[in-house]
Amino acid sequence: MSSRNANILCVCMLLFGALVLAQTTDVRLPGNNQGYEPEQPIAFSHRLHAGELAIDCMYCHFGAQTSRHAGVPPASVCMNCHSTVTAGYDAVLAEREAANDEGRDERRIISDELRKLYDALALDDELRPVAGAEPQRIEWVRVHDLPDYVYFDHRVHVARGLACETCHGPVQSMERVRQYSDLAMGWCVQCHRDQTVVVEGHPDEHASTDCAACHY
Amino acid sequence: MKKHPRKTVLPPFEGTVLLPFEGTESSRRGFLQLVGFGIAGAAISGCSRGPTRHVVPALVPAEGVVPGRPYWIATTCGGCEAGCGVLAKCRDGRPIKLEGNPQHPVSSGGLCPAGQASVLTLYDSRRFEKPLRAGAAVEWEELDPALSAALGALRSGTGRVRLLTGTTNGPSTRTAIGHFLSSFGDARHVTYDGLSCAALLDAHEAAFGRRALPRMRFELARTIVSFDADFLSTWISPVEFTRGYSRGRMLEGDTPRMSMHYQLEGRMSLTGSCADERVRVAPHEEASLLAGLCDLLEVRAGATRRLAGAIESCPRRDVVERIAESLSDSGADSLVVAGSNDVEVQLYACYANHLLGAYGRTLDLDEPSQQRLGDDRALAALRDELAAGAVDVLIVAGANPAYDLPDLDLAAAGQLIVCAEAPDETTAIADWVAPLPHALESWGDAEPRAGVLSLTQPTVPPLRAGRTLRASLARWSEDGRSERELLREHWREAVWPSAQDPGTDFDAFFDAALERGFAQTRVQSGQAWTLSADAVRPTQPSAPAADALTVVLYPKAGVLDGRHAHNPWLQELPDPVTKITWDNYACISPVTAERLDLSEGDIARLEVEGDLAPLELPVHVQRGQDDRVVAVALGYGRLGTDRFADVGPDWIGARPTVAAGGVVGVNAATLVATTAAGLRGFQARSARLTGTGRSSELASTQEHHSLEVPAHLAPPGHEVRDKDIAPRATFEQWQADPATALHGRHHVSGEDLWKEDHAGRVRWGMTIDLARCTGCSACVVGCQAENNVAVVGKDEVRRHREMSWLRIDRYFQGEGDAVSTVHQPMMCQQCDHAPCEAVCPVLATVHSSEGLNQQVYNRCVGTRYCANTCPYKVRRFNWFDYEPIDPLQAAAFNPDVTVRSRGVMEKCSFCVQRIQEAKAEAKRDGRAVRDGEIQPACQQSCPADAITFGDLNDPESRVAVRATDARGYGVLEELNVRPSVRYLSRVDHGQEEDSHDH
Amino acid sequence: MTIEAPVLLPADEAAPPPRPALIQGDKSPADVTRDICKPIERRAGALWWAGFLTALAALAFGIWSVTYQFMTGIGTWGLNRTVGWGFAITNFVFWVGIGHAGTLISAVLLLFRQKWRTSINRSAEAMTIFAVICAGLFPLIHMGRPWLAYWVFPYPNFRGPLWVNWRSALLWDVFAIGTYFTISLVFWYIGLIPDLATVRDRASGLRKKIFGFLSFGWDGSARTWSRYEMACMLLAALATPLVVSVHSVVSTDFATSVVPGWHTTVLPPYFVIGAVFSGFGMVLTLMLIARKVMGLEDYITRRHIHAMCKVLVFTGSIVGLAYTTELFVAWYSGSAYERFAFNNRMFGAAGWAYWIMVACNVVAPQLLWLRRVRNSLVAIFAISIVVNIGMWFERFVIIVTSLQRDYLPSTWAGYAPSLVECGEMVGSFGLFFTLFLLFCRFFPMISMFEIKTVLEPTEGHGADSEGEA
Amino acid sequence: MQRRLHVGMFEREGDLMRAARECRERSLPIVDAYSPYPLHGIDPLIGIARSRLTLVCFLGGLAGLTIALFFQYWTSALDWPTNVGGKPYDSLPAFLPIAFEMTVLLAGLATAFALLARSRLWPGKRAPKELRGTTDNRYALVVAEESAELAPREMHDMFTRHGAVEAWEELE
Repeated sequence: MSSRNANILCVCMLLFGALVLAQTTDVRLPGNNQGYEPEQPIAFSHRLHAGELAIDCMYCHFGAQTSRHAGVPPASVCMNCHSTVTAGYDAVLAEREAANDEGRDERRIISDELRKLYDALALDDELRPVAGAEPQRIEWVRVHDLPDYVYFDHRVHVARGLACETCHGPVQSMERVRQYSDLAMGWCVQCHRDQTVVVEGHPDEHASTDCAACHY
Repeated sequence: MKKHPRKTVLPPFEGTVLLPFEGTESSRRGFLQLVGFGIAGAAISGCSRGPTRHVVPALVPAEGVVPGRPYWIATTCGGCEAGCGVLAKCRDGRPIKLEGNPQHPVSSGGLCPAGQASVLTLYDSRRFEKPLRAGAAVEWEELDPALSAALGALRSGTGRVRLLTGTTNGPSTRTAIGHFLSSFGDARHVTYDGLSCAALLDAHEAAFGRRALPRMRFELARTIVSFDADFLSTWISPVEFTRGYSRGRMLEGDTPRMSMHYQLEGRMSLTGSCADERVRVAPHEEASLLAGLCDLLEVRAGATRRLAGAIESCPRRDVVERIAESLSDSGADSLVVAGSNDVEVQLYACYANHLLGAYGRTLDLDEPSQQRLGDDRALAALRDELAAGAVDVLIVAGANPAYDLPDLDLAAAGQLIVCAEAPDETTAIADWVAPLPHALESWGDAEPRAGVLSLTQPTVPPLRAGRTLRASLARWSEDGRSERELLREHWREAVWPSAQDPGTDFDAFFDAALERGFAQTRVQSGQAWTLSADAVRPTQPSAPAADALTVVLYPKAGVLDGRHAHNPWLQELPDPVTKITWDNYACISPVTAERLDLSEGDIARLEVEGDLAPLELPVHVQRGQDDRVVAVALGYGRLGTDRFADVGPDWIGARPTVAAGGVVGVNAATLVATTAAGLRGFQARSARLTGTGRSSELASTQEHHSLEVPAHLAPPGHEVRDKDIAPRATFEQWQADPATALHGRHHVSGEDLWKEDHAGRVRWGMTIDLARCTGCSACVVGCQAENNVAVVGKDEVRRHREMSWLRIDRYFQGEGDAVSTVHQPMMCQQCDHAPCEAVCPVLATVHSSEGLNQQVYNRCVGTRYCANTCPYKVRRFNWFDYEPIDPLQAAAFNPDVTVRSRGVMEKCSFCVQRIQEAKAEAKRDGRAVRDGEIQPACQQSCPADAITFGDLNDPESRVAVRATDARGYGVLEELNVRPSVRYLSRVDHGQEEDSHDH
Repeated sequence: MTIEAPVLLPADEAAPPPRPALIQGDKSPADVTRDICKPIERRAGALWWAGFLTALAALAFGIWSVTYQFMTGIGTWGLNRTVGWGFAITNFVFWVGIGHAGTLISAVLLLFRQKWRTSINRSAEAMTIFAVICAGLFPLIHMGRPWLAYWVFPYPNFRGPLWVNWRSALLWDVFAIGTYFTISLVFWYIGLIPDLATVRDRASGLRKKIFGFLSFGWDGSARTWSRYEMACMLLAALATPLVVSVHSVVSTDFATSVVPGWHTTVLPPYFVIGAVFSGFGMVLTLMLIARKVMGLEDYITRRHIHAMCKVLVFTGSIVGLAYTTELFVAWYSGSAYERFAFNNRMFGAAGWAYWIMVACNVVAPQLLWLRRVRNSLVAIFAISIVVNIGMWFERFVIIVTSLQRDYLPSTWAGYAPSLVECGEMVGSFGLFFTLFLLFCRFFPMISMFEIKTVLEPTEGHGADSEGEA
Repeated sequence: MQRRLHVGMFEREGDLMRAARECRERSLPIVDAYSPYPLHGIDPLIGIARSRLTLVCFLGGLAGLTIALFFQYWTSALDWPTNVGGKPYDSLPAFLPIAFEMTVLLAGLATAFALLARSRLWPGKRAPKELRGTTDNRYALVVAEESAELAPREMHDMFTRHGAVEAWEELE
């Protein structure tokens, strides 16, 4: 009798332990990629660009306003600034100091990460095209990847004034972009139920919870 | 195991935008790399985390092109010579869908099945990657100097150069040809059409002294008499004609009109199936009938009696008298057309139109059509030259004479240079092959009608090595300009000065033309056209042997003369009349079938007069066909259609679409006869048909062809299901009471057992006007292209597993001359009380707040319960995974529509992706969706404007107005399923039906 | 180890019973135990092995078919856009129907205190469970994506949460079949416990351990028996409406749709009575085989077989009435589509199936009115097989002929089963007989404790013998 | 406190019943009787009250009905109202089949589990060895003796008198 009770106790403790573990650790179902934070080919810092420099999201991800996809900016957008900015400010200052100390002209400093960008565009140290070299595409790793049967439209959400952070989280503080939300259907639907939409003459309508809003 | 439906095998192409201009080598390679990448990505998708997916943005984006955002490029359809204007819908640098250009003067917005499907040909991996020399791949750098040198040698000498093309109506190309040929001492350009209309042009030459094809204006005709001309499906310019025809049968507005359409024909054509009165005649009777008609018209017009007494020997005098009366009542608002390639027949038709005064009204010679320019007599001359070995260089461009013209000895030419897009019968014997580009990747122009210049511009950088004929000829004449330059220069010199609206700046003019897709030039008008009546002579009635059958060779919608035989969409498109796919066959009438003891699917031997090899092909028993006619479709048995051996799923019960090494159908082009007049005759041979004892099941999408149910099973009074499915009234009945057709239908109470608690703000709905629908099937292919509908192959069609979301139900009633036909497009009716929704256990199909019957592929577990309970049987199940036969053709997938995997149900969604796109754009602009802004693919492609879509809750909307028409009814609405598709009942001049009142 | 009970019984001095004894051969409880445990305690005979290997071969064919279908697609079946259900759902309804006799015998006859049920109720219940297993497989494999079949259960999820469609008759099926299977299993197992204890107490070694585990420590205490009988009564009372509901729910798969020929209110009673009919057909088939193969002629007597024949005649006649009612309702509805559907069912392209159905289900059982037929085991066996075939055709006729010709003539189509479908049908029979033969081999296939209660009294009980089972 | 248990093993149902009746008459408390099948008429002799399984069954059924109806209503009409074929969100008639099935399911399971729990039956439980024959053809009667009031052979004799094939006593 007592051994049976001990058995029951063991099973109960195991179940409780599993429950506690499930609560405290980040247990996710298959398919949930919340927290995905892959390494990118160029260590682009959103903290620096979106946070410190406060560049508007739409400056690079211009597709979000007009298209379904927000898009990853083409390298030419990077070059809008990085045709002049080629290294971090600290490195430039250090070079200036060194140049002052050594009494020579400042040299153009190119940071390791930006070097990769220029390599991709087949530019040399003076940012001139290298003869004979072909530009290479930059293969960024996709962070927010919805299943193929889900159609999410950035432009509608941006047009309705939804802040990027609502879904993407505090990107301005992320060194490397991380998937902030779980992007599960329940998460989408929850917001669609709460959110009201203004349509001409029909003031309080919920955002659509129709299947065909996303699946077709 | 794949868990979820795949959207597309291509990634969303973020940023990979390619300029819609002349592509460079590197950009083309980049495109193909991406295609390859996409396929690799799809093959390994489906795991939970899945493979790492990359985003590859362009280094430098194209101006104005945003990844994921569609854009349209106006260009010209390359599907046939009709030169319809199209808008190519492009996404991420590639065209994915062709839509009719509503502003285009020729096509005004519709697009035929072949045109819709031609986007798939762009992604055909059969197309030449390199020029060929005697079958071996070479570079252009090798071909050009060699040909320049060879041709240069002929320039100095007396060599004979012949250029054989199909109809070439692009002015820039014609100028280039003229320029090229003028550099030789003896050079000639011979034009022919696979589907020849040479007799029509020759007749006008004989009658008016000018070889021209008049512009036909069906919209102005009050009486149309067609002798075997299938003008609504395959004849000359079907989109233009269908639009005109439907405008002539307009039941809306203050002055409703309904033209009277007589069709006299041997086989059962789509046009015949739409006719108000259809008379079966054998081809050899056409001349007598037309002569008799002209005789009667002469009397009525008070003209000189050139054909006096012709009516006496006319076979169907009663019919001809009726037609003559109707024609003369309509006077100049009449149109007599003939499809025959017999000059005599065409001359009588000319004469009849002349007697009626139709020239200048329904027939316009001032702005003649240039959609058929072929000259069979010139062809006959070329044949003789070739036979004599008198041609040094024969250049063939954009034509396949080795298939079309089996009696032309091409090999006898000194050198055979062939310009073609993909391997065919002619390139197989060519000394040199210079690849042509697809119309969607090239620069060009067309002049389908005098004064209408339609531009062709690239929608994608060249995917293959093609170069237009214009550029090739220039290169071989040592002219190194680019294609775009050649075109621009021609337009600057020849088009701009005569343009209707030239402006001051050529660049602005050309850009505007590119944006619209066409430009219009001034044409001389008011020229007096006098008919030299001497050409009209009495006919000598001829009669073939009593028991012989006359072979009628005809093109099928889609495949046409065989040029689209490699296009899987068109091979699987059910013939609008027979509903058979993937085959050609011998159509015979039920009486003939009984006489010959043949039945559907029996393989019969067709032995024709002359020493031609007999053909063996399956029999199709066709109602409404003349008993003396056996009709066989052209365009089959094409080389290279063995590619379809792999189409369709592979499993233990599968029967291949074509046997290994075989081809689709049988080549009937060998039966085209050269008549005494030197013209190609498509209905000139008499033949015998005998059974072989073997049979082969034809792949038909419809098994029961009538609204009549089998008599021994029918409840009394319900032998025909027309009232609940396709009611019909005559024009006179309709004028008396617009709802005549609907009398005697089931009572529709519309009462519910419960209170309705789902009223939405918007309710999407559709109307389909059966009085306008001709059954042309453009919508079927449009839907297939838009919605990534799979091709399943012949065997699956035989098993009734075709995937088309939109089908056209075709019902015959009656026999012989009295066959009446209904074409009824049938797709998901988006019922408000959908029987399918209530039965799905997992909520995979539910109703949206906007009245859509949604099908959620990723939720579907595939019980098929919904399909069973659908009264319309419009739901389609993915029995297998259907892979495209050509991996490259996955690029034609619409990225906005999920590609369904096996085991899920699918169906018409009312093109919800278009609804969502329009709503998104409207939201972005802060406005409501405008009426007419959303057009489903079927509506967009409909040349007859039979389909309307919109918000039924908005009383102002066009669809709501049409839905409240007195003719409106819902198919099977007595089931109280509340369909959102309303049909407007058919109205025509046919036989009056006795309305059985309950 | 068996305990040889000394035979202390005096010679039977009681008057002969008014009816032939339920159990023949003047059995004592010890004889009952010995006879019924014999088949499971000795090595299997050649006949058993022959049957088992045949069933296993059929099952293997079925497993291959299902595997191939899962790998390739539902396209390996003969279905099409018009006929979306064919053999699979026919087999589903057929097997569910087969199951009904078991519940009827164990529950309804228990409530009506029909003592003759005791010889057959155990195996009839086992048959129910195996038939429901076979039935349940078909809705699973008929799915396009069977690996997602768990979506039909309303479990908490991260999709919103997204639940299921409670209005779907297919979901009702899930619950009805699930409940039916669970309750049947519980009822069957509870009935088995005392007998398992009997086997346990006769066994040794591993066998003793296994049966010791399975018998739940049963000791035959009067207190337990008291509750036990109450529980059995309650379960029987629950199972009786349940069995009626299950085939009614299955019939709503058809009756709630708009397909002419399906859309008819007579279907629920029609299906239930058909199920009982087919179930008794199958019970007869199995019992006739089992009594022969397992040597249980004393326990499954002619009296049992006669009783079942009477049920067969009775239910067969009701089935005939249902067919007639259906035709009448179709005519009386005035709906042209309904009338056509039934005309087509009888005289259309698949009319042969209808007439097979009528011949097998309505005509053949009527032969049982004849004493000569009733006395011939061969004839009864043949009729029971015919009834099984007929009832299978009934489902085929309802499902396929209705779908083939519905509203729009343009979509009319035919249906011919494929090899894979046939393989799955054969496989389901293989599974059924495999399970049943294993059951016969390893479990007491007749309820010993219940038989012991219906043994003819061997001595005067006086006032003590009032209570009967 | 220890009790003495007197066990009589019979081979005929009638013998046991007669012995039991005598015990009853002599007010000897019958602890239990063991038999291969239910003995009718023994309950009052032992003093077994009517089982309350009926109540358990009813409560189980009630729970099933309530849960099923509420859950169906909640998911279809409250949590995510979905328009299915134009039917009302609260489609009560359509919820009934499942409500019925759930009623039966929970009632049946409750009854079965209550039976097992109340009778202390569980998988793997060991049965008393001494009473082994009672699952075959023997009937055992167990009588308790609170204090040593009976003569040592009295019970044994009584059992044998009624035809017991074996009789013994043991301490609890």
